[in-house]
This record gives sequence, structure tokens and C-alpha cells, in this order.
Amino acid sequence: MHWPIDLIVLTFVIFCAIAAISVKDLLGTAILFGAYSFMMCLLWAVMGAVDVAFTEASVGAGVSTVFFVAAVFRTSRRTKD
Amino acid sequence: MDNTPALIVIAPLLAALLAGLAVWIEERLSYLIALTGLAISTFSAVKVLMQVIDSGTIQYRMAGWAPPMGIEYRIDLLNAMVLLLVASIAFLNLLASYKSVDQETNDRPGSFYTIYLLFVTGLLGVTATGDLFNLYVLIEITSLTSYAMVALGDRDRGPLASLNYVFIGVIGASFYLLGVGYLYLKTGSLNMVDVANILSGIHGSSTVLVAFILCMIGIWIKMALFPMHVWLPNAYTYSPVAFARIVAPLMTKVMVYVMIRLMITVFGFDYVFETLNLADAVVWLATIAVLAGGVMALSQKNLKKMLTYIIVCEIGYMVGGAWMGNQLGMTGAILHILNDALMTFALFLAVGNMVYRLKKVDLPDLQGLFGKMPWTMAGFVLAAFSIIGVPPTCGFFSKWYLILGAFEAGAYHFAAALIISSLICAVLFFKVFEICFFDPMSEGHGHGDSHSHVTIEEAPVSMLIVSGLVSLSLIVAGLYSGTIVNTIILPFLK
Amino acid sequence: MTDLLPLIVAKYNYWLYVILMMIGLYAMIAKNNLIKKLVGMNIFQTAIILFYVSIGYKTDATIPIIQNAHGGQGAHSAVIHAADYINPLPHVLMLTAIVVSVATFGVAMALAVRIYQRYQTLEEDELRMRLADIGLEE
Amino acid sequence: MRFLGFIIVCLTGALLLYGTGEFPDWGDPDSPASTHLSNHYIEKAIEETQVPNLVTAVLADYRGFDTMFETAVVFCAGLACFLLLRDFSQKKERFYRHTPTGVILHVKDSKKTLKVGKEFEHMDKDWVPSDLIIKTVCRILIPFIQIYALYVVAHGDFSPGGGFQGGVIFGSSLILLAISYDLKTLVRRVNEKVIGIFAALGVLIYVGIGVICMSMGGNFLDYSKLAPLVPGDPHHIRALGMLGVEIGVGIAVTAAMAIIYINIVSEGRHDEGL
Amino acid sequence: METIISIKPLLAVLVSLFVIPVLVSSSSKPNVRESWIFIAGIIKLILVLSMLPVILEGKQIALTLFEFAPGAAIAFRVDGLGMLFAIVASSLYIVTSIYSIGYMRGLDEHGQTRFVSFFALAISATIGAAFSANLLTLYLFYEILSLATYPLVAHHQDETSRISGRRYLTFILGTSIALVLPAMIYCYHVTGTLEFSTAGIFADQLSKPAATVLLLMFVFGFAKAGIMPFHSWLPAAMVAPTPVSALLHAVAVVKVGVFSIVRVMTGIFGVDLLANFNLGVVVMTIASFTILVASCIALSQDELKRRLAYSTISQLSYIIFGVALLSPQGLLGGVIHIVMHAFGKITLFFCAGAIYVATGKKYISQMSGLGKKMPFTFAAFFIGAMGVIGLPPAGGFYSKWNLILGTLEAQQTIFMVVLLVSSFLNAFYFLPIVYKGFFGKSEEEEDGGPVKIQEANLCLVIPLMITAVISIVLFFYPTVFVNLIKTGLGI
Repeated sequence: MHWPIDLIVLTFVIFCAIAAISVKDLLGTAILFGAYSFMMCLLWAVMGAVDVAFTEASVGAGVSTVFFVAAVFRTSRRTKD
Repeated sequence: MDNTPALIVIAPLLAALLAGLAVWIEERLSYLIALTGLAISTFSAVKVLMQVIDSGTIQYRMAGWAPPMGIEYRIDLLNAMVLLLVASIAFLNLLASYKSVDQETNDRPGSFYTIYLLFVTGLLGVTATGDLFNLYVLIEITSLTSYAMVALGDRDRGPLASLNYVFIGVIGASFYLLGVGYLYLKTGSLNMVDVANILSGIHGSSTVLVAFILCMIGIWIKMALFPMHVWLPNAYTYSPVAFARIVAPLMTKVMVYVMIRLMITVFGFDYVFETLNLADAVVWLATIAVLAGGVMALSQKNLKKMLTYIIVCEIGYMVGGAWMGNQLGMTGAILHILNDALMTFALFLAVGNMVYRLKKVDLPDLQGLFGKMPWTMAGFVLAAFSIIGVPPTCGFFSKWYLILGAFEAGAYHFAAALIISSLICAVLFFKVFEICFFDPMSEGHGHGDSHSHVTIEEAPVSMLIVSGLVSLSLIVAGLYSGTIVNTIILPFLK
Repeated sequence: MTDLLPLIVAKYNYWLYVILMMIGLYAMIAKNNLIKKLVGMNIFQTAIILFYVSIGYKTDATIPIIQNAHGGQGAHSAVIHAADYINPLPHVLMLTAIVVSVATFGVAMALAVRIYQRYQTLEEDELRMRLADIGLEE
Repeated sequence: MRFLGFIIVCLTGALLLYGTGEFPDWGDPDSPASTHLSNHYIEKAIEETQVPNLVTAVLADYRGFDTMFETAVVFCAGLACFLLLRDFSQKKERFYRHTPTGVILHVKDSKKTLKVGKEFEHMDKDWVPSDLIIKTVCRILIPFIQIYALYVVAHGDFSPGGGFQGGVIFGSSLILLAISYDLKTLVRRVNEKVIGIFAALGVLIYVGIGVICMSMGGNFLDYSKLAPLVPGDPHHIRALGMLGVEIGVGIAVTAAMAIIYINIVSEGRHDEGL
Repeated sequence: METIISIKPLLAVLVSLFVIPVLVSSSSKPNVRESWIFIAGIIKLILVLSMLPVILEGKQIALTLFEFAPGAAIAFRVDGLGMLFAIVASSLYIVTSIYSIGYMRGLDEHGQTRFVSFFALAISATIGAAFSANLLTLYLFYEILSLATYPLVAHHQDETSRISGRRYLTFILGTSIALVLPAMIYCYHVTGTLEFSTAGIFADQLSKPAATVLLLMFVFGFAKAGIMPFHSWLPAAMVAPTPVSALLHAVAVVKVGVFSIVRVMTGIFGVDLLANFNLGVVVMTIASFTILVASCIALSQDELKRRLAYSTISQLSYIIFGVALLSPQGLLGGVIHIVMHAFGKITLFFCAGAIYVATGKKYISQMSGLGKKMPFTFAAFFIGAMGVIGLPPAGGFYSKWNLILGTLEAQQTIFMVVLLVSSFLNAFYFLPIVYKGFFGKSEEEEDGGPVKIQEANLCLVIPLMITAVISIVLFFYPTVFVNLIKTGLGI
């Protein structure tokens, strides 16, 4: 009966998602986005999808974030919303 | 074991990878590799079509696993036809593209061919597959390659158009994926036929309804049905012409094919037209799409962009026909997939020739083109007549079936929209013809030659031959549309 | 209340995925910054992945790796019950979906960099202004 | 736009929620999704493929065809980034650092180059002095990460992981090299041409295995037909086939990740970056 | 009725189509090019005439090319009506070819190869329309003809021709797509066939309102027939070189329009159905209106070709009028007017062209006194005018006579008045030209300037003499055409 854990993590996920799209600094968004991915990965691990979680950990929280930071490095951190 | 069905898709994929390798070793090889790959693919497609006509549906098990477990290719008359269409158009376009690719992607033609082939692979795979999820993956391949291609076009606008395309394309594909998820939740299967069998027992379920709506919306976004068309005009206008020539005729048409496949094979005619009461609404939507596409095309100043709006308009034809709920309408829609692909291809080939010489094709640039590029314009005129629906070009015959279907279904508004759009297309194209026919330089008649200082010559022979061939095929397809309907479409619908 | 709790427990996962998806979709449509839109896109895609993974979940089942199989022959002796293992199929599908999404993300980032190179901004309204400045319609 | 977006979002949400009404409960073992196909996979996979990790079995065998296109997608993304961003024009200004003294030279003449070696080294415009700790730690870590990546690829049959994950991890190790040293170090070590070839080669391994299966008289990707070519227990041939394709996937993904990163971070000039 | 399968109709259509590549390839050698046109024209005429005996025996020649749905095929069938039209078109094509050589060279026009190529295409389409076995094929050739004539109309490529060309297309293409196409598909939807048959294709599937609407869609949709209000393309199209106006806008194009309406009324609806629903009167009213109004407008035109154009509009409606009488005499009179008017009007246009080439004059007010300088031309003009007015001994009398008999037969006395009034109007707008030409004083004489005007070159004069003579001959020997009509319509 681990639905409470699941629920808590899910709430965190949603929190991270909202934060990621509302922060005014794109680098912040990148980090929050990484956190979001990691939370998601946690959630999937809880649900038994180990392979998916592994992939998300390496892809979503790892490389994606790096790409993100790289892109922000080459563009700008500034955003109006 | 006969591997031709797999070969249709595998040959271009393999060619894409070899061409990708060749980029680093000997750039010029990549063109030959691409040509060979598509030739094999076209040849296999012909063979498969013959086989299907002779002996019925072909099933091919990928990795040897029986259908619901593994992925299967299920090639019946409809996909066999579309496969041949896609493969041959891709092949012909490649023949015509040799020079224009060199001109447009001056640094990396090899990579262009690789992406081109991957795109074709995706389209062929989408058409051949009998698995819902495999379809998604292949749609993504086609999308990803198109994103890249669009961005490679116009330096100013390409990337922006492409990024918008990315956003909308991802929404479309994701909706489709969600729809498949809902279906999977209810049926536990991904194989189209298997899903259809299970679905027949649970037609009333709200989940199935939502799955259907999601799949349809996803596909509609991908095929740019009005009002979900916003990405298309910019994306197609600003892509390199060698790519526009293939994406414009094929991408939307293949998506229409997917829609018809989902409607007929997966959800079934009974479900779509009897359990649901959406048909009328969709036909109205299609009617609006046809009219809106035409009206928006009227206001364009760039030839390429005008043609892209005509594509939006033509999508309405096919969606309307497919949703008419009778055999005639469906026949018209399927026939129009073939015909519209051919005529859009012919149009874009001609436009490609113009772009090759003129560099940009805003309407005023075209003045006096009949005199300067007569053969290109001949192809353009034929294709335009087909779009307008002048017999005996093929456009007339599919329109015939569509209007007949509309009459039978009592959808007179749709028939009226078709007629009006024909008129609009006539206005559009004759506007272009007029500009091309009347040469301001030779005002005050009596002179055969134009005095324009910029000498514009006819396009290279390789491009002209393909253009002429395809334009002639419009008439051939028109004259033999009875044969096509009787040997392919009607047996499929029965 | 006693009826409601089981219902929530049974369905909340699906509801929350819908919320997540709505967040992503909203960001894609309403945000002004292209990178923000991309983040929205990714959230949208992960929400779908979450949905699929939720489909595959089974209570009282373990991860889809058959135990005691290392010896090769050992596995054949033990009878495998389907109810003991979580459905692997959605996981497979989602591995694919994740990779697709990262590929799209990479390409989209590359596009964003190109756009920035050309226009020095990633805000949609400013882009529109720049386009108008150089005489191009949207 | 905001308002319109809100309405669209709400409509979509409502539609999706409406669809959940008839969902089976979360985690219900008797739901159609968990009974129809999955039971076959769970019960038969090990017998049919000898691979205990069901996800790998389904991914690389039953639905191996999907995965092949998946790899093609990654390859395509790499190629797309390359095509979009790669810029062969030389950058006009260059920065060098005189190693013994730490003096920074700014060369504005694009034709003039200094020999990079013991005396001078390349430097970025926004250069931050390399931190010794980071450099050293990364230098130690990277080989281990790479070995771990290889393990993930090779052990994908038995434990979570496989070609994608391994490939991504290996790619990350390369990226880590670029971040901790500088981009030039990475580009020098891993030539662009090599990455490009590897990206195509990886997918080619996958497709090639499928084509070999075809030429051996089986269906595309039917690994069981590979048995005559590979020594060893013919029972394990499917597992071996999967390992083969996973290696292909790993190579392709590694290369693609490196290409994407290098091109984005240097705007395609392959000179300086994070 | 016996039907013979033969490839001849197809050959007759294709012959001038196949010659186009030859024309294009020999564009630098005008003489070679023109001789090819003749060869093609003569072969075409021979092919058409070779079918004549068979048709006169009461048989039909048929050929189905592509059947794309049951009852809707691209097929040829030669019957009396089609034969009649084909003979007229193909024989006049040869004459016009001679004329156009003289005209185009006389004026040193540009783009002659383009001109003759599209001319050949247009004539192919005309023959195709004449030999159509069903409405679909007819529509096909109708559209091809519309499109093929556009470059001819806009030949001069200047601002006027741009506007005219635009108007031409708007009316011709617009009406055919907007009215004929849906009407045709609706017919197919209701009956499942489009094959012409004298009994009509509708059994009793149509109510009277539906039939009325459908008929009106056809009558107005075939705008080439120039029924008002869709007539204004014809005067506009007069900017084209005169051979075009002569052959296409007095014979081929406009007659295809009329021919199509006749075909639809007799072959699709059937005389009986129209009579049952009393639809003849509706069509007759429309036609009468056009006859009178167009004649009145013609009176006020000063440009000769425009006057001829309005005259054509009015004369075309005679034909429709005759058919709408639905009586044997009326049908005969109407259909034979296709022939009579063709020869009469083409003579008139040839004359107009000859005058323009010889003197550069377009306006009637400038033409007084010319008859003395150009006696042959003006004599021919007089004969042509007689034909159109309906005075003996020109062929036009025969058709008008039959039309009047037809009105009596159908007991439509009011409409007889229309015919008579319009004949007077015709006389009013033609005879003064002839009178002034012979007896008026020319401008040059009044100015006392040098008088250099003489007949145009032979290439122009011979054709107009030929057609004028034929026009008279037809008065005495209309039998062949009468027989064709009788076998064709079964009256």
C-alpha cells in the first residue's frame, strides 16, 4: 500500500512543473525542470517501471538538462514570463 | 520467406544510414545510394501491389512474432496503393532534386539526402504498419525530419516556422499517443486488427469515445485540417524546395490515409457512423476547411504560400469525403489521396523549377514566365487544371466522387463548398497564369521575344523531365481512374 | 466519505496526470518565451508517459524482471505467474516515447539557438516586432 | 492568446477526465491492459527469448522494430542538430593563454594562428580558470562512468538498462569531459568525423542485424535465424541478437548525444562552449 | 438502331491534337507549319465525311474509351446531330486556316505558332464535343475548349486583352463549374447514367421544380451559348484576332454551347419530359428575351466586330428557341440554324477581318464607300447578312422559315412575333452597312486624300467568297443536313 508515497511525489511533481514554467530565470527553469524530471523518475520507480525510471534519470534529468543549460548559455537567461 | 513488404521500408532506411556514412567518406556517393534505396523501395512497392491485387492482403511479421505479440505489417489494397504512391513520388523527386539540392544546401547535400530518406522511411512505415504504436514512432520520424528540413530553408523564417511546427506537431503526435493509450487501456492490445476485434464488444464506452476523439484530433493536427492548419503554410513555404516538393504532396495525404485506416480498420465503420453522431459535425468542419483554405489562398502574394493554402483546402475535401459515411464519399477521399498527391507534386515540381531559376516566387516575379520557361509552365498549367478539376485530369474524377457522395449523404453544403473551392482555385490559378502570360516588357504587341534584361532560361532537363512526366501522369491517372477505383478502392471497401 | 476515498485512491493517478498535462499544454499555448514553451512541451510529454506507466502498474506485483533466472535453466523450473509481475509493455512503449521526446527537445533547442542567433531574442512578441521591422509578415 | 489557451486547456482537460470515468482502477491486475498481451509476455518471454528482463525482451525482440526506428529518431536528431547549427566558418577572434605566465593574448587577425602546445593553449572568450579539483575529480570519474555505461549496455538483458541508457550515460561522460575541461579538449579527442560515422554506424548495426536475419531466410530482425552464424548455445541466440542491437543502439545514442551537445553549446563552431 | 464500333471518331478528334507537336517543332518555318495545318484539316474533314454515309443510313458509330463508373464513361458516339456539327466545324476549319494565314501574316502578328497550336487544340475539342456519347464527355471537351481558347482571346497580351480574357474565363469557366458540374453530377446521382438518349435519362425521378432548376442550370451553365445575362464574354472576346472571332466565336465555341444545350434538352431531359412539364416555354421565354435585347444592343454598336458579336448572341438564341419549341419543325429549324448561321456569320467575320487588314478600320462609321474599293468583300458581306437576317436566297431563310412554321405548329403565336421583330432588327443593323459601303462616300474621298484602298490579299478574299457561296448553296440543297437532323433526333 504505497499510494501515499506516490501521492506525495506526485504533488511534488506538479509543484515542480508549475514552478518551472513560472520562474523568471531560464537557468532556474532548467534546474527546476531537472528536479521535475527526477521527481518523475522517482514516481515511476515507485510504480515499478524501473527501466523507464532509469531512462528518465539519465535522459530527462541528465542530458536534457544539460542541453537546456547549453541552450540557455548560448541564448539568454532573460524571460518575461 | 518473401521479404518484399519489409524491403519497402528497410531499403530507404538502410540507404539513409549508408548515405549518412558516405557524408564523411565521399559526399557524392550519398546521392547514388539514396537513388538506389528508393528505386528498390519503389520496385518492391510495385511488386507488393501486384501481389495484393492478385492474392489479397499480405501479412508480414516483424521479427517473426505472431501479430498481437509482435509488430506486423498488414498490407491490403489501400496501403499498397499509398505505399507505391509514396515510394514513387519520393524516387521521382530525388531524380528532380539533384541540382536544386546542390543549389540550396551548398554545404551538406549528403546530410540532406540522409534526412530525406529518413523522412520517406517514416512515411512508408506509417503507411505499411499494422501496429498503433509503431505508427506513432514513425510519425515522429517524419515529424523530426520535417522539423529539420523546414529549418534548413529560408534563413530568416525557416527556424521560426520550424519551431512553431515543432510545438504543434508535438501536440498532435502526443494527442495521438494519448488516444492509443486510452485504447490500450481498454483493449490491452496495440495491433490494429486485434484492437478492432476487442473494440467491437465495448462500443459504448466513454473511454473509447475519448480515445477516438484524441486520435482524430491528433491526426487532424498532423494533417493540418482547418483550424489546426496554422503551422502548415509557413512550414512548407520556408522549407527548401527539394523538400517542399515531397512534404507537400505526401505528408498530409499519408495522414489522411492514417485517418481512414483508423476509421475503417481500427474503430470500424459501424462505430464511427452509427454509434457516434459526429459525422455531420465533421463534414461541416471539412466544409469550412475547404472554403477557408480557398479564401486564405486568395490573399497570398507568394506562389508557394498560395499553394500551401490550397493544400489546406484539399485536406477538407478528403476529410469531408471520408466522413460522408457512404461508399462514394470514401471512394472519392481515397481516390483524392492519390490524385491530390500527384497534382500537388506536379505543382511543386513546377514551382521548384521556377525557384531554381528565379530564386523567389512572389507573384510579380513571375511576369512573362510562359515565354521564358514554357515547359515548366506547361506542367504547372496541367497541374493547376487538375486542382481546379478540369476533365480529363485526375482532379476532376475524385471531385466527381466526392460530390456524388455528398449528394447521396444529403450534404449539399459540402458539395457547394467543393464547387466554390473549384471556382476559387480557378480564380487563383488564372491570376497566376495571367501574370505569367502577360509580359510587361513586350507591351504594345508585335514582338515575339521579350526584351527582359535578366535572361531566365528553362530549368535543367532532369527537373523538366520529371515535371513533365508527373504532369502527364495526371491525365493518365484521370483517364484510368475507373480502373483504379474498380481494382483497388472498391474491392478494398468491400 | 467512505466511498469517496477508494474512488480517489483508484483514480487519482489518472486525474493528476490530466492536471500535469493541462499545465504543460497551457505553457505551450500561453507562454511568451520559446524556451518556456519547450519546457511546457516536455511536461506535456512526460504527463503522457506518466499515464502509460500508470496503466502498467499492478498492485502486489514486482518489477518486470524475472527472478532466479540467472542460472539459465533455473527459470524453467519455476512457474511464472503473470500476476506477480508488472506489465512490461507500457514501459517499453514509454522508453521509446522518452527517447523521442529527448530527440525532439534537442532539435527544438537547436532551433531556439538558431532563432536567437538571427533575432537576438526568444520572446514571441519581440520576435514578431523584429519580423515586422525587417518587413516580413508573420 | 492566454485566454484562448486557457479555454483549450480546460476543454482538453475535461475531455480527458471524461475518458477516465470508465477506467479500471489504478493498479487493477484484471484490467484489460494487464491481461491481454502482457500475460503472454510475462509468462512466455523467458522461455522464448532467454532474457529475464522483460522490458528488454519486449523492447529489443517482440517490438524490436519499434526500437530500430527509435534509434533512427535519435540519429536523426543528431543529424538535424548538426545540419541546423554546424558552422564551418572560422571565427575571427581567438584567445590564447601563455601557459608559463598566464598572460592572455587576443588575436584579432583571423589568418594568424599560434601553435598550440606546451607554450600556448586555446582559451574561450568567457573563460573561467579551470578548477583543479573539478578537473581532477572528473578525470578520475569519467573512466568509471564509461565503464558503468558499458555495463549498463551489456547487462541490459538481466537488469534495468540497455542500449539507450548506456548510450546516454556514455554520452554524458563525454559531455562531462567538455564541461570540466573545455570543448576543445573533447573535440580534439573525439573527432567530429568519428562521431558522425559512429552515429550512422550504430543504427546500421541494428538494421544490419535485421538484414542479416532476412538474408538467412527469416523475417526482418528474426534473431533465431542467426544461430548458424554465432557459436554457442542456439537457445541463447535471441539474447545474443538483442545484445547486438543494444550495442548498436548504445553507439548511436552516444554519438548523437555528443553531436547535439557540441553543436548547441558552441553554436556549431566547435570551438568554445560551457 | 444499329451501332458500329469504330475508331474513326477518336481519330477525327486526335488528328489536330497530334499535329500540335509538329507545329511547335516547325515554328521557325511558317510555310511548313501551315501546310501541316492543312494536311491535318483535310484529314480531319475526310475522316468526318467518311462517316457520313453510315450515319445517313440511320446507323450510329460508337467508341468507348475509358469507363470510369457505370454509365459515366469517356465515349464517342456519332449520330446525325453530332455529324452535322462536325461537318460544319471541320469544313470551316480548313477555310479559316487559309484565312488566318492571310490575316496573321498580313498583320505580322506575334506568337503565330502558339496561335495555330491552340487553334488546332480548340478544333479538336469542338469535334470531340460533337461526337460525345454522354454528358461527361461533352463536359470534358467543353472545358478543354474553354481553356484552349483563352490564349487565343488574350493573344495580344495587352491590357485590353487581359481584361477581356479575364471576363471570358469568368463567364465560361465560372458558369460551367458552378452550374453545369453540379447539375451533371446530380443527374448522375439520380439516374446513374449520363448517356444521351432520345427518350431522356429520367424516367420519373424528377419533380417539376427540380427539373426546372436543373434545366435552368444547364441552359445558363453552358454560357458559351450566350444566353443573357451570361453573354457579355462574347463581345469582350472580340479583341481576339479575327480568325478566332470567325471560327470560334461564330462557329465552334458558341455553337458548342448551343449544341450542348440542345444535347441536354433532347438527350438528357428528352422532348417528352420537357413537354410534360411545359418547360419549353420557360426556355423559349429566356431565348426570346436574349434575341430581342441582343438585337437592340447590336443596333447601337459602332465597332463592326462587336455588332457581329451581339448579332451572334441573338442568333444563337434562335437555335435554343427552335429546340425549345419541342415540335418537329421547330427542332429542325433550330438545329439547321446551326449550319446556316455558321456559314453566314463566318462570312461576315471574314469580311470584317478583311476590311481591317486592308484598311485598318474597325468602326462601321468609317466604312462608307468601301464597297466600291472592295466589291468582293462587300458582296460577300451582303450575302452573309442576308443569311443572318433570313432572306432568300441565303440558307438562313430555310431555318427561319422552319422556325416560324414551328411556332405555328406549337401554337406559340406570340413567339412568332418575336422572330419577326428580330428579323427586322437584324435587317436594320446589317443592311445599312452594305448600303453605305456601296453607295456612301468614303472618308478619303471627302478628305480628298490619296485613295490607295483595294481588296485584301487572296488568302483573305477566297475564304470569304467560298463561305458566301456555300451559304447560298445551302439554301437550295439543305437535304443532307435535314436528313442528318431527322435521323439524329428521330423526327
